[in-house]
Amino acid sequence: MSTITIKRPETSEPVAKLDKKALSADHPTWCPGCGDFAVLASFFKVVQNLGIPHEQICTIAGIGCSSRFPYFVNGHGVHYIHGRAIPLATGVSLSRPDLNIFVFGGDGDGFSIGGNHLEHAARKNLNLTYVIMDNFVYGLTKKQTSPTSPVGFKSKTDPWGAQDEPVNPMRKLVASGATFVARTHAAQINHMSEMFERAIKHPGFSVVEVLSECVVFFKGSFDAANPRKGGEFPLIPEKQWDESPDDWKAHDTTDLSKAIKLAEDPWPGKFGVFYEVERTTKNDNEHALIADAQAKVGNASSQEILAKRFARMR
Amino acid sequence: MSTITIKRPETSEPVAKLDKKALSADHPTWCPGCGDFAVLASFFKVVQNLGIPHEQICTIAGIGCSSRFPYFVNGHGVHYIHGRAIPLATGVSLSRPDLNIFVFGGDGDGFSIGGNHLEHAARKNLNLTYVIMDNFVYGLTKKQTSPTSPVGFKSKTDPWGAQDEPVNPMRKLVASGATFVARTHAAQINHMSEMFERAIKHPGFSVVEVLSECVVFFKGSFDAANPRKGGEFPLIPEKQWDESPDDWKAHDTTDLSKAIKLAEDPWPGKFGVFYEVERTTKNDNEHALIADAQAKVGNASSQEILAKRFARMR
Amino acid sequence: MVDDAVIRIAGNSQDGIQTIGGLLARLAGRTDQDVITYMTIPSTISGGPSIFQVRIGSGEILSPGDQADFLVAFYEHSFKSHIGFLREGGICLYDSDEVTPDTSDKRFTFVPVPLTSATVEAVGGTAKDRGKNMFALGLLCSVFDLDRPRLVEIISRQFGGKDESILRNALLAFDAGYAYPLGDILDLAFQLKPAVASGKNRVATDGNTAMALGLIAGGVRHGAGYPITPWSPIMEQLRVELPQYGGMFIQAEDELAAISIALGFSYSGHLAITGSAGPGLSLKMEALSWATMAEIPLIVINVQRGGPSTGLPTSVEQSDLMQAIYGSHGDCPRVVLAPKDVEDCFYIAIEAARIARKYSVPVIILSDQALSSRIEAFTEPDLAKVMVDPVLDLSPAPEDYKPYPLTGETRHAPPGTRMSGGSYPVVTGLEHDEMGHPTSNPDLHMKMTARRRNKLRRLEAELPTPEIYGDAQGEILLVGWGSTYGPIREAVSQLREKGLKLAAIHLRHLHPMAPGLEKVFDRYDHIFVIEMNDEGVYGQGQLATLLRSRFCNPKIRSICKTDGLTFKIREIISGIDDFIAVTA
Amino acid sequence: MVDDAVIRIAGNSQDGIQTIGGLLARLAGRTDQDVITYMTIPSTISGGPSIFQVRIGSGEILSPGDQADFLVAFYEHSFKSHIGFLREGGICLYDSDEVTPDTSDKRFTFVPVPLTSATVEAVGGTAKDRGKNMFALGLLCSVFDLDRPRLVEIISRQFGGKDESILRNALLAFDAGYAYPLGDILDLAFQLKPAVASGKNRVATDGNTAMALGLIAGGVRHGAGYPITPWSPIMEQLRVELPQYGGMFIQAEDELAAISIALGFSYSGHLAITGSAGPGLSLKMEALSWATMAEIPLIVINVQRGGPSTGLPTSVEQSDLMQAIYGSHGDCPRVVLAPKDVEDCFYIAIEAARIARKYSVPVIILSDQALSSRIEAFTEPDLAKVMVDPVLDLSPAPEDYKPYPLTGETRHAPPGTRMSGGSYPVVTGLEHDEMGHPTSNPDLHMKMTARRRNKLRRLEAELPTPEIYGDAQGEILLVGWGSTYGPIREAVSQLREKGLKLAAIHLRHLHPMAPGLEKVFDRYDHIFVIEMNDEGVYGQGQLATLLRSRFCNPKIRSICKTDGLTFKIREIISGIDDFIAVTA
Ligand SMILES: Cc1ncc(C[n+]2csc(CCOP(=O)(O)OP(=O)(O)O)c2C)c(N)n1
Ligand SMILES: Cc1ncc(C[n+]2csc(CCOP(=O)(O)OP(=O)(O)O)c2C)c(N)n1
Ligand code: SF4
Ligand code: SF4
Ligand SMILES: [Mg+2]
Ligand SMILES: [Mg+2]
Repeated sequence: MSTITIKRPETSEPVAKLDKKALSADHPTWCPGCGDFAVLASFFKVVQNLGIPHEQICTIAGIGCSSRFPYFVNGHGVHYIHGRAIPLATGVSLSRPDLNIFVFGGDGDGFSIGGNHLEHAARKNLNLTYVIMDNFVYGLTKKQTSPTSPVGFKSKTDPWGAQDEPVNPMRKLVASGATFVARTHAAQINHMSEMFERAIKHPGFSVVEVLSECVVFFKGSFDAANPRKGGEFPLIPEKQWDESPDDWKAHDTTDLSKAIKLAEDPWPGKFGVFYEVERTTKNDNEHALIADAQAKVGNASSQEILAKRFARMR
Repeated sequence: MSTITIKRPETSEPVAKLDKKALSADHPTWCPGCGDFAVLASFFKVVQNLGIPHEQICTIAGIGCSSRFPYFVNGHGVHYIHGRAIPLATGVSLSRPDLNIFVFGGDGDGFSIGGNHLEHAARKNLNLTYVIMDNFVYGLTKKQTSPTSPVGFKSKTDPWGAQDEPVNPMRKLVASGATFVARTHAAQINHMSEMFERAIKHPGFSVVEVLSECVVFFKGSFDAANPRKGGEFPLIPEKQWDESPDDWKAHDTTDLSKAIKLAEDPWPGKFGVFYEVERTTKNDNEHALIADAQAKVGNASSQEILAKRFARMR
Repeated sequence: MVDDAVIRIAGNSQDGIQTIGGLLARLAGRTDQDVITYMTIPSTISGGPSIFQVRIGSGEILSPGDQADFLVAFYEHSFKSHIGFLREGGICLYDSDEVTPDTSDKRFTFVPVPLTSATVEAVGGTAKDRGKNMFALGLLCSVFDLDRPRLVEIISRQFGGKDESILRNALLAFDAGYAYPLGDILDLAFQLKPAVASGKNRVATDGNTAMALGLIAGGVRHGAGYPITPWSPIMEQLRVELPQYGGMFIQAEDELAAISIALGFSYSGHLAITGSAGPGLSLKMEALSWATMAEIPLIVINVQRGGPSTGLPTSVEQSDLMQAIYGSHGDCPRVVLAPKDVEDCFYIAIEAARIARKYSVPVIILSDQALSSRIEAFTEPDLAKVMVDPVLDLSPAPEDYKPYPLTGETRHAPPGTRMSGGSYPVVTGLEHDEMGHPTSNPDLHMKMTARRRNKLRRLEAELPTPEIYGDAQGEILLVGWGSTYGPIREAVSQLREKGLKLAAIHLRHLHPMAPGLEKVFDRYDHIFVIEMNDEGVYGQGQLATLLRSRFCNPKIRSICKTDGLTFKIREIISGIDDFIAVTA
Repeated sequence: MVDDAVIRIAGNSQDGIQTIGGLLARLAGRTDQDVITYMTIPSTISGGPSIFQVRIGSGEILSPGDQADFLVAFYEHSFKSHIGFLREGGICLYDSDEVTPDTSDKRFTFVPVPLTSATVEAVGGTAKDRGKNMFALGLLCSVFDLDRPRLVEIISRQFGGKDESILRNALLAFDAGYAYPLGDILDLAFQLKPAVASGKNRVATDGNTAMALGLIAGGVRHGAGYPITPWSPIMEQLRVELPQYGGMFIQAEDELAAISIALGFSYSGHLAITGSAGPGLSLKMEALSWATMAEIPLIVINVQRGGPSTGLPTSVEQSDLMQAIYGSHGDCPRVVLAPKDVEDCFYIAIEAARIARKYSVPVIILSDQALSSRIEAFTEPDLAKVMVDPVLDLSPAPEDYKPYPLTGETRHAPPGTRMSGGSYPVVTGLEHDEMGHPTSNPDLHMKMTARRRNKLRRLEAELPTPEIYGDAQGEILLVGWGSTYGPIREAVSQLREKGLKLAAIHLRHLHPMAPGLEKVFDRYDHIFVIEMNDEGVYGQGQLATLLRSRFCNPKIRSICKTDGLTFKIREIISGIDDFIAVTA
C-alpha cells in the first residue's frame, strides 16, 4: 500500500516515568510572581499523572510572555509567530496522530491577532488542547490594551482607561464550536490541573482559559476570584444525570445556549467546565478520506498509482 | 481650535430625490438568476426610501462575486482586498461621521478570511451596516467549500461532500457582540428591504445575513426557505412588550443567549431580527476622546500645541 | 504538407471550445506531435467571449504562435475580434448561421459552414449548444487530416464516464462535422507532416496538473492552501489525489493559516506544499520568514498573474520575482525556481522537493497563469527514475544532536523522536544557537545569518550552468526565465535564419542562480533579458536588475512588457530592434 | 578641557539607569551641547543587565562612541562585562558595596564609591533601589562639572508631577552624590569645553518621539497600528497626542486590520499613518499593494530590528530595505525614505507626508531600533515654517473628473464629494481605466503600470543630489543610509585626519534615489556602501545591490555587518582595510 514509510526504533525500551526534573528545560524568563509559573507547574503535574511518553509531548506557541512556554518544557516544541500557533498545530495534529499536542498562548495571541484561526480550528474540531493564559493585557510588549482588558483599564494605548467592550472569552469559545471549554485560575492549582487533565483527555478541540495574573502590568487583576486575596472562586455545578435531588439545578455542559448564558455572569463569573460534547474530529474525517482512497487503489504502490494517472493523459 | 479644516460647498442646492436610475452604475456582471441581483434591487429601494443624499453613500467590499457590489451602485465606493473590507470601513466610519457606510460581501470574505475583523468591529460596535450575501459556496473562484457550506455539499475541494461543521452565522454574529443581527432571504424582497432599513437605522454595528443563491455552483440551495419553491419562510415573532396575550411567547431580541438558542433551529431556521440592543459605539468613544483633549488645549492652534510639546523637551 | 499549424477557435466559453482544444492537444500527444495551447478566460463567471488556440506540429512547438493559419468563428463578435489575428492567406471558417463576413476581402479564404443548424440537424434541437464544438472538431479533423480513430477513442474516453447519451450526441456531432462537404478548401489546407515516432508514450496536460503530479513524484504528501485564481486547480487536484498516497491537503480559512498548517506538516517530518497567487503570497511573507529562520523545509507555489493588488486575475505576468527573493523582512534567504514549460512544471516540482529536503529551506516555485492553463504534449516521465517515496524518520537522535551546527547541514528531529541526550528541541523564529536556544549574542547572530545564507551558496555550487541554445558566441544573447522559454527560442531560430549570430539561455534557478553566467555573458556583444514585467524606475526588469547587480555588466539590458499577454516572437524581435537593428 | 566624553553606566534596568541617561541628554540639549545616547534592553520583562551610554560634547556628536572614557559599574557583572569597553587611561567608578575589582590593573583609574550604602544613608532604607541612579547622577554632575542648577530644574520637571516625596528623595540622592568627596579624581577628569551658544532653543528626545511629532507637523492626524517592539512608542504617543489636534489613532486587532483602517482614513481624505517592525510589515504587504494600485496615499513606518522572523526584537538591523521596495506582489512602485539621525526622524516624516500627498502614493519610512530609542539634542524646529495644517477637501468634483488621468497627477474625490457629472467613483485594486473602472484591456494595463511607476520618476527628478561630506574627489567614497550616518561621518573625519582623501554621501531617499549619483561616484576610486545587513548570496548588502544594478559600476562594494549592534568607527575603518590598506 502507498502509505508513508515510518522509520522508528524497533523495540522501545521501558521508559522511566517523567518527573518534574525531566520535564523542566530552561528556567522561565517570566517576572517573579507571574501567574504563568503556576500554569507550567500544573502542566508538569498533569503530564506526569497521565504518563505521556517524553517524545510524544509537543508544545506549540505563538508570541507573548505566555507563548515562551515551550522553552520551559523539556519536550518537542515550537515557538512560532504571533497569532498562528493554532494552524501550525493543525498540521501537526492531522499528520501525527501519535503525538499529544498542546498549544499555549496569551489573550492577545489568541483573541486578537489569532482570533480567526481559533474559531475555524474549533468548528472543525481539531484534536488538540489549547490553554489561553489570559492576563487581560499585552505583557511582552509592555502594557497595551488587550482584547480582554476590562473597560477602564489604564494601558499605554488607553491611558484614560480602555473603552472598547472586551471579548467575552467563554462566549467566544463556546460559540466557536469548540467541544470542550473550561475556565480556571492560575492561583487555584488543583482546579487548574483538573481542568487540564479533562481537556487533554477530551477527544477533539479542548480549550481552557486560565486567568493568569501579570504582576507587572496588571497587578491584582484576578484578586476578585482569589479567596486568598479576599475574593471568591465560584465553581460551576455540573449536572451528573444521576437523579440526585439538586441535579436539575446544575449546569448541563452539553447545552450550548446555557453555556453562553453562564458566560454572561458578572465579573468574576464562574469557573469549571462550561461546555463539553463529543463530535467527529477533523482528524477522523481526514483519516477516513485516506482510508477510502487507499481502499480504492488497493495494493498499488505510489509509483503504480501515479503511472495510472499519467496513462489517463496519453 | 485645532480641528481639521473641511472645505465644503457653502450652499447645498436642493437635491433631486434619487431614483433607481440615478443609483445604478455598471450593469452587474453576475450570472443571470444570481440571488445578488435582488439584494442590489432591495438596497436601491431602501436608499431611495431613506432619502440618503447621493454623495453620502459609501459602499465598501472585499473580493468575491458579491463583493463586486460597489461597481453596481452609483455612489462612492471601494473594492478592497479579500476579507478586509470591515477594517477599511472602520477608518471611514470613524473619521467621517457625515457618511452612510455599507459593507457588502460574501460568506468566504466575511466568515473565512475576514472572520476576525468582523468580530472585533462588532464588539467595538463600529457604526456601519454590513450585509453578508451568503451563498454557502465560493462563487468567484468557482465552487470550493465555504465556511457555510453544509455537510455533504460537493465542491471542487470536497468532491465527496463537505465534512467540516459549518459556521453558524447567526450564532457567530450574535456572539461577536454586534448590536443588530438579522437574517433574510434574497427571494423575499419585502422582508429583505425591511431588514436593511432597520439595520441602516440602527446606531452601531448592524449586520444582515442574506441567503442569496448561487445559481451556477449551488442551485436550489435555499429552496427550503422559499415558499415559491415549496419551502417555508418562518418569521421570528418579536416581543412587542405590549402585554398582548401571546407576547410572552415571542422572541426577546435583547436576550443574547435566547438569540443564540434561536440560531440552533434546524435548517432552514427562522428569519428576522435575532438580536438588537443599543450600546455606546466606538465612534462615540473616539469622538469623546477628541472632545476631551480639545477642551484641555482650549483655543490653541495646532502649531501652538506642538510648540508646547517641544518646549517640554528643552 | 506543413510543419505546424495554428488554429484559433473563437466563440463563447459556454460553447465548450476549451473542450475541443483539450481533445486536440491530447490527440497531438498520442501521435508524437508537439502541441501548445492557449486560451482566454471570460471576465464574468457566467461566461462570455473566449478563445482556444492550438498549435500542432511535427517539429518542436515552443509557443502558441503569433498569428493563426486557421480561424473558426462562432459569432459575429468572434469574427470581428479575431480576423485580425489570421495571417494573410489563412482560412476563416465561420458559422454562416451567425456571421456575415465581408467576403470581398481577398487576403483570406472564407469558408461558410452552418455550424448551428448543421449541429441541430445532426444531434437534435435541445443539445445544440453542447454539440457545436464537437461538430467543429469533426470539421477540423477532416481539414487537417487528423488521426480520426485515435480522436474518436479520446472522445470516448472523455465522455465515456457520464450518461451514455452524452457520448452518443458528441459522436453524432463529431461525425456530422467530419462528413460535412467542404469542397476545395481541402486542397488549400495543410496536411501536417507525420511526426517521427519517438517510440515513447506521450502525454498531454496543463501546467497546473503537471505541477501537482510533480509534487507527488517528488514525495510530497501533505499540503494546505486557500482558493485563488489561477492557483486553485493545483490545490483541488492535490486534495483529491494525496489521500491515495496516504497524505492530505487541507483547505484553510486563509493564506496565513494555509502556510502555517503546511509548516506544521513539515515540522512534523512531512515535507509540505502551500501555494497561491500574488495576493496570497503577500500574506505568506511573515510565516515564510519563520521557515527560513527555523530552517523548516517547505515548497511554496506562486502561479503568477497580473499585479499589483487584485490586478488582472486572469492575465499572465512575471512580476513576483523580486518578492519571491526579497519579500519577507530581514535577511531571509530562500530558494526560487521557475519552470520553463508545462513538462518542466513536473520536473521543477521534483527539484524543489529535493532542494527543500537537502538544505532544509523554503523553496518558491514561480509558475504563471499562461503556463498553468495551457496544454502541452510531452514524453511520459520515467517514474521509476524520478519517483521519491517519502520516509518519516523517527529514529532516536544521538546524544550529540545539534539541529543547527555552525558547519554542516541542518538536522531536524521531528516530534516523536526520542532524544538520547535527554534534551528535547524547540524550533523558533528567534535567533538561536546551534542547539536552537534563543540568543541575542551578536556573534551568533552574525554566524547564523551567514549559515542560513551559505546554504544557498552551497546549492549554487552544485548547479550546472544552463545550456546555450544557438551560437556559442555572437552578437546577442537573450536571457529568459519561466514561461517565456518557447517564444525566446523561436525568436532565436528566426533571427538565426536571417543570418544573425545569437543565442538564448534560460534560468530555471533564480535564487541562487547557476554559476558560470559571467563567462557566457562575455561571449556576446549584447545581452537582453526578456521578461513579462515592468522596467521599473531605472529602466530594468526584475531579473535584469538582479543580473546587473551581480555582474555589474552594463551590456545587460531589458526587454519588458506588461500587457498581460504572453510574448509574441515579433515582440521580442522588435524589442531587440529598439536597441540594435536586426530587422532591416 | 575636552571636546567630548563617553560615559557608560552599567547596572540593571530596574535601577533606573535609563532615567539618568535621559536627564543627562536633556541637560546637554539645554546647554547647547551635542549628545547621543545608546542603551540596551534586557531580554526579560522583569529586567536584567542593562547599560546606558551617553556621549556629550561641544562639537558635533555623531555616534555614541567606540569606547568609554568613564565607566560607572553598579555590580560585579556590570564591571566584568564592561571594563573592556573602557579606554586605556579611563576612569572606572564602581559601587564598592557590590564590586571588588582587581585594582592592580594599571590601565585604568579605579574610583570606589559605596553607591548602595551612601544612597541608603541619604534617602533611607526603603527607597534605595530607586535612589542609586540619582546618587550616581550627582556624582557625574560633580565629575564633569555639569550645569547643576539646570540639571536640578530638569529633575524637578521629570519627577514633579508625581507624589511629592518622590521628587524629594530624588533630590536628596542627587545632592548626596554631588557632595560625595571624590578627592583627586576631579583633576584626572574632564571638564567639557563650553559649547558655543547657538542662540536657538535646543531640544533632546528619541527617534520615535521625533518621528511622531514630525507626523503631526506634516499634517497627519489619523493612524492605526498594532503593538510591536520597537514601534509601539510611536503608536502610543500618537494615540495620546492626535485627539488634541482633532485626529485619532486606533489600536487594531492585528497589522492587517491596522493598515486597512489607515487606508480607510486616507481614502476618506485624511492622509494616514500605520507602522510596525519587520513581522508586522510582512503582514502589510498585500494591503500596501492595494494602496499602490488604487493610488491612495499612506505613510508606513518600519522601525527595523534584527530579522528574519521574530529574530532579535531589541537589536538593530537594516535588513528590510529590499522588502520596503519589493515586498509586495506585482510591479508595485512605492516611495522609501530613511532618516539619518533623531532630528531627521522629525523632518523625514514631514517629507513623507509631502510626497504621499503630492503623488498619491504609499511612502515607507525605514527607521531602526537604535534610532528609535537613542536620545539626541538638536535645534528646536521652526514650526511656523514646517507645519502643515490638513484640509479635508469636499468641494464638488467637476464634470470632467478623472481620478487617474494617463497624463497628470491622481485626483481623488473623497467620499462626501458631490460629483457634478453625476457619476460617482469606485476605487479598486483591480486594474482600471482613467475613470477607475476595472478593465483587463492589455493596452491599459501597460499604460497604467507605467503611470504608477512614472510618479516615482517625477519625484526623482525633483530630488537634490545629496551633499558630499569630505573631499570633493579622492580615493574613497562611503555611501550610507539610515542611522549609520553618524559613525560614517566620524570615520571620514578620522581618516581625513590621517591624510586620506575621502568623503561620504548619505541617502535619505532610497526609492527612488536622488539623481546625479553616478557623477559623484565617478570622482572616487573606491565606493563602499556601509550597511547593517547581510552580504547576501553574491557578496553585496541591500543598498549596494540596488546601486550596482542601477549603475553597473563594479567599484561599488559592500561593507556589511549583522551582529545587531550599531557600527563602530573602527569597524568601518577595518572594513575598508579589508579592501585597501588605510591603516598602516
Ligand atoms: C506580527 C506581530 N505583531 C506584533 C508582535 C508583537 N507582540 C509580541 S507578543 C504580543 C502580544 C502579547 O500579548 P499576549 O498574547 O496577551 O501575551 P502576554 O505577553 O500577555 O502573555 C505582541 C503584540 C509580534 N511579535 N508579531
Ligand atoms: C488574499 C486573497 N485570497 C484569495 C483570493 C481569491 N478569492 C477571491 S473571492 C474568494 C472567495 C469568494 O467567496 P465569497 O466571499 O463567498 O463570495 P462569492 O463569490 O461567493 O459571492 C476568494 C477565495 C483573493 N482574491 N485574495
Ligand atoms: S510582564 Fe507580566 S505576563 Fe509577562 S512575565 Fe512579567 S508578569 Fe508575566
Ligand atoms: S457564480 Fe454564483 S454567486 Fe457568482 S455571479 Fe454567478 S450565480 Fe452569482
Ligand atoms: Mg496577555
Ligand atoms: Mg459565497
